[in-house]
Amino acid sequence: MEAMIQPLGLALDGLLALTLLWLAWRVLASADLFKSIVFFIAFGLVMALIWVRLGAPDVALAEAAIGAGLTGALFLAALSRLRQGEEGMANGTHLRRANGLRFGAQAALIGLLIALFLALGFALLSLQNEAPGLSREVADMLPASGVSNPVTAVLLNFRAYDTLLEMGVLLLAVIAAWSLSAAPKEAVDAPGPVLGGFVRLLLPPMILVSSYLLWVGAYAPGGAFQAGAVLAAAAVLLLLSGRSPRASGWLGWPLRVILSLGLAVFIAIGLALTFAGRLFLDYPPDEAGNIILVIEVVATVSIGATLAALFAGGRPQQDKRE
Amino acid sequence: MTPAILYAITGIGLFVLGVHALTRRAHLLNKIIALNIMGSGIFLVFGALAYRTPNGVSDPVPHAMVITGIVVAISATAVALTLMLRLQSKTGAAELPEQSPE
Amino acid sequence: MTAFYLGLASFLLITLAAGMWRILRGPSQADRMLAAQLFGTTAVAILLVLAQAMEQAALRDVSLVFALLAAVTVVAFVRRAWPPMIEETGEDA
Amino acid sequence: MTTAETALMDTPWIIWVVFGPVTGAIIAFLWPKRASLLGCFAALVTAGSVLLLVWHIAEFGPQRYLIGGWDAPLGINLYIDGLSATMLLTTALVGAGVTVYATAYFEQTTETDRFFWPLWLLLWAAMNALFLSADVFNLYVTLELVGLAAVALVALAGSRDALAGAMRYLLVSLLGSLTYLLGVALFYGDHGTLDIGLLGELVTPAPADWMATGLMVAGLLIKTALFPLHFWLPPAHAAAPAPVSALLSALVVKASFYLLLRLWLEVFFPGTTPNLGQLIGALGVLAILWGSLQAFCQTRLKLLIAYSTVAQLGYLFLAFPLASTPAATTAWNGTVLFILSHALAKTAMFLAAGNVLRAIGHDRMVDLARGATGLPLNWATFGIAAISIIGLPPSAGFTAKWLLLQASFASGQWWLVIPVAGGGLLAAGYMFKVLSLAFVQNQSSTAGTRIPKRMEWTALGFALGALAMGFLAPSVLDLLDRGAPFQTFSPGGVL
Amino acid sequence: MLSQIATILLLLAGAAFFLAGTLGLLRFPDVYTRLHALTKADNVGLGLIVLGLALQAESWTAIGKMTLIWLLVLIASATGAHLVAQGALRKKIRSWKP
Repeated sequence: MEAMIQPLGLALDGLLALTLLWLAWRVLASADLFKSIVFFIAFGLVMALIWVRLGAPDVALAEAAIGAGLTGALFLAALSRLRQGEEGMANGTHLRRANGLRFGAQAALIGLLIALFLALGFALLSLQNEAPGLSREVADMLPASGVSNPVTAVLLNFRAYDTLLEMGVLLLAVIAAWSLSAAPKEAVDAPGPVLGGFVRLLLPPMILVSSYLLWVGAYAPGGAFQAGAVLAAAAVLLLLSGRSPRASGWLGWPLRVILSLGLAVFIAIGLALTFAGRLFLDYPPDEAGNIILVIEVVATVSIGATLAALFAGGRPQQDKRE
Repeated sequence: MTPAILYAITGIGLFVLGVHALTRRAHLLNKIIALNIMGSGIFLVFGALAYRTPNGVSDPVPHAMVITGIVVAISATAVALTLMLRLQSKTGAAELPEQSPE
Repeated sequence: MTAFYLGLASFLLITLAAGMWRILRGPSQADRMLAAQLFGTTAVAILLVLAQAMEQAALRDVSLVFALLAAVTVVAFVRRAWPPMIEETGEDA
Repeated sequence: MTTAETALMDTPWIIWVVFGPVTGAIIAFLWPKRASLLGCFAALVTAGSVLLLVWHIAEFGPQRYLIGGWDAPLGINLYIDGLSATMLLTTALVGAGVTVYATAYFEQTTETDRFFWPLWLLLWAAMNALFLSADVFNLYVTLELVGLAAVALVALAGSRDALAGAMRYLLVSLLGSLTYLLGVALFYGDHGTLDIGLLGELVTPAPADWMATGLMVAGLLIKTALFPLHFWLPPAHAAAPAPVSALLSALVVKASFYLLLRLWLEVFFPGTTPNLGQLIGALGVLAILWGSLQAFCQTRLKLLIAYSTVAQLGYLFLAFPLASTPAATTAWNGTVLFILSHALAKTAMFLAAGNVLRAIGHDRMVDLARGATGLPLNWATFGIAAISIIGLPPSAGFTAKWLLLQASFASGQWWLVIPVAGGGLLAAGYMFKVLSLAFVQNQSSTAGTRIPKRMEWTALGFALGALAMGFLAPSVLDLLDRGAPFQTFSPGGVL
Repeated sequence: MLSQIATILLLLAGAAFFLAGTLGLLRFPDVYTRLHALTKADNVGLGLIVLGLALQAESWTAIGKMTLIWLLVLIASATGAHLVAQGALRKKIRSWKP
């Protein structure tokens, strides 16, 4: 029975890889946008399963929360606004299936891409079959990092500068989205009893799961990004159910504070360490765990708010009053 | 054909499919989805190459990079979607207008 | 035992792939929305089985997130893909 | 030394240079009503810390900063040498001037104009982070930051062309970044490190490194808009608001070129054969010809200047064929000096075009004359900036082209003389076309609307700066060879 | 050994229900019946799988977590089915007539 594991595992991997490629082809080739989005959500799901098979539960969590969940909801919201835009326009230009490349150019492009694929494949095959990468260095330095989950250690201690800049990307995305358009008023009717009840029932466990993922991130797969994404999913559920958050006063400057809080606290901690004579983001070893926890808590709230604001699609109406 | 190589080849397959769709499809939503698929392909290459560690516990650094990449990808996608909708409200079509021939 | 789990996971994946065929052919948009249901339950099942097969308890957290996110996707489908005022009738609804 | 001096000495300016503008952006985002005031203050702080950092580098040589205290393969290093210092200086110079111009340009702020300040400060921080970082994945994140901020700034103009240009720019920018990222994946898969210095030592002419080099070069060429891949640049740069056009042409495009140069010098070099350099050089020559021709037959002023950028970008790539010759250092010095001179001159031109647009409401060159007499200072600025673009002495453009000519003669590749000199002639062609249209016709000119004096004076300041840079060239070159960025070429290096 | 046999049997039963659900999804003539098949079969299937795995689970918390997951999926599926069916009715999708 045990000898069967290796081939069966490979069979499962082969099946996953084939399903992924088939899904990608279906997403990119289908004419109907709605079908593309549904296949894209399936693509995100199979991608999460592959991350599980590649021994990356952290990434599977992130892909499940962000890739399959939020990105799907984001695309669906965009599609519905796209359709409203087209309804508003009498002469809905027909969807050009492909820009008019002559047959010759089309064949040349496909030939070029196949050559690129073969070259990349050859380059990949030329790599050694066994490469430790940086796993040994991470394992050696893990005790000094303040957390025992290696991925969280890399994200928030060894390469904390990357995560800091990435929080900057999130804030930049919100500012860009707000500079581009105001949040469209969703013509959606009141949620029915079932949906209203469902949302009320599901919000507490979602917030609970989010804080659980945040807490568990220190020693097992989880962390700020996954927790933030689940928090954002809760906010998206609220937005979808049509009930704008009762405390709509929140949508003025308090929302802006929450959005930029994660980045601001991260920078403040880094700079405070430089004033204390240490290098930027160089946590003293014994308090590293606590500092990382503080950063993660603030980051989770900030990421949740940011992803929800990106789903809303523009600056809130309350913004005009200032 | 170890799982690492299998998934790495799948990754570059996704990348090439994405590039093809990005250049061939006219609708902006398809182009944005194509970019997402290209990104997933590259992250898959990262993850697959990280699975080649001798002791079976895959290398955490590419995992951290992929998580960072996923968050950057959703940020870029959100901005692209907002820009697409704004362009549609201005020009009536969610497609890039014909550029004046050079 | 692990081999049995992997076999079961592969079988569930095949049912998932078969279900996706319905998305492709599904005449009405509602059929395509069934996909979110399909993904929710099957993916959770696969992940729970893999958690046991690969002895990684963390995979249960992944399936927990999946269970929650499938809910969001379903609501997103219904509330966004079907704007109430568009009266589509017949097969192409 | 007094406590002030010690404080001055050991505060990590390298960190303030990146997180000064980020903090400014956050505060400007939180307090939109006072955004322009906060923007100016943040610009002051950032320019100040850049000057202090560059002074520190000039005094004590290159500096390596370990973020989080973790050294190379695991942690991320910041490294600053002459090349990064010069790019930081250029960004600070252009950035400070454009900030002053923007306070006047965005005077009557509509609701979305207030977003200029957080976006611009984040763009500045991202470029500073890009010039300092020595980690290839970190450079990917900075490239994304620069790309997204630039796209949002272009879309601020809100017109149909601006939105279409911004959308095309976003798609191309993401394609470039993802191609670059795939190169990073291959390099990491092969060598297990992300640090530029360590990678430089490990790179061998193996197939994986070849593909990684090709992908990264292709990705960065897309983002630098080299000739065949330049289609996205003119619409985006022309349709953007004036200060944004200046920032894009002067700085953003140069940021990805800097990254290509840094990787070419320290990572790619041993692994690539000279003919990749020849190919890039040939594309540079084509860029000069095609850009100049297109500029010549444009009917709108800002599009002409944008195509002039496409042409001048060609100059930056002429030094690549000389990379493996003993004259490489002179060629690279000429290239970086060209970046500085083009940045100043092109900013002056775009700001001048912005003034014309703001004064007479359009930039159709055919009837520019109507506004010409109303803006004498503006057209003087345009003329002075044209001197540096054409490359006439005493401008820095001339010194840069002179260095390139010297290098081409010394290395025996004399054919480079034709594009360098020819490019100047072609540039003269379209510049004089603009000036003639602006001055010669003498119909009755209706003076356009009044524009704030600040806008014209900052544009003139940049034009004079481009000339003055000609005289300051020796000190720039002296700063440039701190840490000998171009010395990595070993004369007998095996290729 | 006994628990292993029980687990295998339960998991096989669960798999059978999943198969039934998918067959129902593919074969049934209209949305409502497909919804019916999918929601019922898959949830029971998941329940059986959770039960089977619970026998092998290493700790009570794992069992508790799996049951919580099953309950959440139950709620989500039920709501989803209701919403889709309500939407389909509002869109006047005709149900199948023999």
